[in-house]
Amino acid sequence: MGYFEMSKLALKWALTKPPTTRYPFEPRQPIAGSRGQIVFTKDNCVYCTVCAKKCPTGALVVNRAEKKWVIDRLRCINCGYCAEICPKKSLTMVEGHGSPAVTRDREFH
Amino acid sequence: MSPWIRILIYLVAAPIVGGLLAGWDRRISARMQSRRGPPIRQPFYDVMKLWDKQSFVTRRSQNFYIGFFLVMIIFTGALFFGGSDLLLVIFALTLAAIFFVLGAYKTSSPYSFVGAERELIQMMAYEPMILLTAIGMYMVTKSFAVNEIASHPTLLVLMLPGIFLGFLYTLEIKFRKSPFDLSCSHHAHQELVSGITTEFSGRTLALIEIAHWYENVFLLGWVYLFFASMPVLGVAMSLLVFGFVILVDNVFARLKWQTAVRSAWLVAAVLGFGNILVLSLMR
Amino acid sequence: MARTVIPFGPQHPVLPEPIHLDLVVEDEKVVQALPSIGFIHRGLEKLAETKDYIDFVYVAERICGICSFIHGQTYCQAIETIMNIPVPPRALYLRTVWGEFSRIHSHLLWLGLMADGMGFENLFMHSWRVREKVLNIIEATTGGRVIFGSCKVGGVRRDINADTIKTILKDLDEIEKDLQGITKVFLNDRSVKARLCGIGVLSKQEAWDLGCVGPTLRGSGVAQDMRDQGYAAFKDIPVEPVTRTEGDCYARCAVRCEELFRSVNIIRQAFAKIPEGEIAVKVTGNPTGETITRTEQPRGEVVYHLKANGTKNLQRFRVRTPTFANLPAMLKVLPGCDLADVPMIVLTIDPCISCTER
Amino acid sequence: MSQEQIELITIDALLEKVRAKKSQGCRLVQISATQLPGQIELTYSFDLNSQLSNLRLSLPGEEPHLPSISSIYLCAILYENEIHDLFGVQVAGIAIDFKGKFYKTAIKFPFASAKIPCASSAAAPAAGAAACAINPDATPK
Repeated sequence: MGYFEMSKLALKWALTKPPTTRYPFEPRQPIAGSRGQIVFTKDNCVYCTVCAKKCPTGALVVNRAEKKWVIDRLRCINCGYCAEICPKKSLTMVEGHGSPAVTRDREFH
Repeated sequence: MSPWIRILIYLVAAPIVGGLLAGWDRRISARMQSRRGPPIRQPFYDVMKLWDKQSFVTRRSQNFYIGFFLVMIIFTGALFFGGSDLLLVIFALTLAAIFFVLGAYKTSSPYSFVGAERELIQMMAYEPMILLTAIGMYMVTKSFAVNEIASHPTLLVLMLPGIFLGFLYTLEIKFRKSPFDLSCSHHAHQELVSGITTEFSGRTLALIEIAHWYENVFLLGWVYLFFASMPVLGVAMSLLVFGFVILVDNVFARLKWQTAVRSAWLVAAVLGFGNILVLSLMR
Repeated sequence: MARTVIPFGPQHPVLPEPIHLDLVVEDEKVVQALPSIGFIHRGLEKLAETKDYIDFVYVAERICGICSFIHGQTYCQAIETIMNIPVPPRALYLRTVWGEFSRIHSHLLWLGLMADGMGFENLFMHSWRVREKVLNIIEATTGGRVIFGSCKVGGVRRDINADTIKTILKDLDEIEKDLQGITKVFLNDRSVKARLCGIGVLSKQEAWDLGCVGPTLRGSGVAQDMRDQGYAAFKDIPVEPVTRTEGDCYARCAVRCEELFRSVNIIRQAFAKIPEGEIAVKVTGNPTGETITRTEQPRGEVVYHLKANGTKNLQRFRVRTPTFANLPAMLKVLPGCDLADVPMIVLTIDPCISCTER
Repeated sequence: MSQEQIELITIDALLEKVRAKKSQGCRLVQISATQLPGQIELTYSFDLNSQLSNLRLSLPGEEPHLPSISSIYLCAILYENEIHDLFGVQVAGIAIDFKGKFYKTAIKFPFASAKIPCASSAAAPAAGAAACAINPDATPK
């Protein structure tokens, strides 16, 4: 009978611990290998502007004269393309994600 | 206990019990769906939140009908728990449903409109079985009065097994649970958005929720009537029936109105009529 | 009975897609369905004329949020065809694996929406619970959950090492078991069958003439699957198209259910045969020429028409997505159905309006 | 591998050629338009046994006109409405004509290059050179 397949599934799960996490109370465990978010290390940056040129969305702006590296997090798609091509390795992708933004603020470094 | 005290208890306790049952429903459904679900108190939070919300109406009179719907539902329950005539209870219940439908018609939204039509069709589907239930109870206890049925010494369900099953079927329709959430789905996830309640918001929607709590408690009270000679068993069975309704809600897709009417009438004809036929042949 | 016009979409709980249908209803029977789309035309095709062709793969991936990987893959294939780039075989295998993973997750998403459309909330949640496992694998291997960003012109950006392959294969067994649990319900449950069987019937000839693609076409009995053209690793891994002959909503649902298991098998075969080696080649120069590339997405055949003229921008980037081809069939079967069947019919073509309009 | 081919045709022969395709049992895969300097190039793609065949014709850039093939292939309605809305090609006799309301675009005929000047259209080569350059291999080696 076709009626009992779902009953089996429903009753089985009613007695099993749900696989969900209580998100805001329990933080989500980042999955190894996730691209995460971009982090800028100021020390070895030479402001070559390669990352800004290659950024697919134009989220990065680099000013060589003023030594400014700017990121618009709302535009960033976390593709990791800039981290791949950075000649000085001053851009890296780290695990996890930033906090949600309410306003479009740009980060100045 | 005097009927007035029973009515007073009903008026005060029904929304609390109904709300807790609704919270329990959501919790159990969530577990069946491999989720955790909200706290048991969530339905009360929802109603409080709805109470604070701005009410948008297409026509002012639509809220008026919902007010009547709530009053009539409370009246139905009061008649029932006051021990009045079962037939009167059924007519009051129908009248309440009619007010709900009129309110939906009044909103002039195509979704509510089709929802209201489907609700009328559903009423047509469950009314015969509800009447047969009253008739069956009369045939066993020789009375339509709820207090006399309740104090009858036999366990009614033993004499009326078919009617009990048929009544369970109509309960599915009355609770507006899948597979019979045609006219108004609580999750607002169907082709009619939320059917009858699409155009109600704010306090009116909160009133509808409260009316459903009263209605659910009254319906479970009717389930209790089948086991009235053994009160503990009665309460346990009412809760079990509610749990069963939740399970059925979770293992069925929504049916179409044609199937709903056909199956409900089939159930009424076979289980309800058959049971009554056997009863009348037995004596 | 008076006629009522029931608006369906562009914002509708059952159909989270920006398509609008004016359903002319006579006593809950749909007599006419007037569609209008175009609410979210983004002009991505025009964007190709101003973006570098190598960076454009990111845009191509964002044509659709569900079949995004295969969009990126098709774009890369098209460019590689024009420029005659020899893609390393390991990259082709990885693309195949990710493509099939995205097919599984897309089909599971669809199964969930379908269940939700027919008021089967429980089944919806279970479909998406399984989908979450697939998404976790995808995130672990590519770094993204739905937009993978792992395909690039000339190869792929990430490798999957042998240990990860082992754990993925183990997870796949578990996923397959879960899939069996839910597809059994979709295929056997009486109430599901009552909602799907005999609804929205499309004959073989009609489906072909209306230009249907993918599961819609295969559900009507035409064995056409672009994967048998042998792109990526499909020249080593044969794909037998899944077909059903009924042509109704149930058939289309059954085709997708069966494809889930086929995809799991393809991934297993790909991991068994995957060669060692490089995962990308360096791409230099600009493309000149034209190509029409077709691949099989979860929703059906997607057609990329690329025209390049030796600059770093493409001259024409044209995408014909599967939903675009399936819309006429949907409009064809809508009149005459019940109002309650409308979500079923609309959902069985697996509409993805945002990629339709690009 | 499929041998993709493009048949260059004139606008007068379009309906006849499409009818021939239909009688062969082809499926209409797509119609795509490309804005080239001074002309619009249309490609009609058909599929038979997973083999692609194409018809190509050029329309003048000024007030382009096109007969509809929707009487032969009903599904062409979407493509033809799209070509009208994006490129401004007047298609005569579409079975369901949305009359410019198929796509709700901010700019009328956004893909007709005169409206939005872009870098690449100026650099486009002569139209003749672009013809028939489709690579025979559908998949990369």
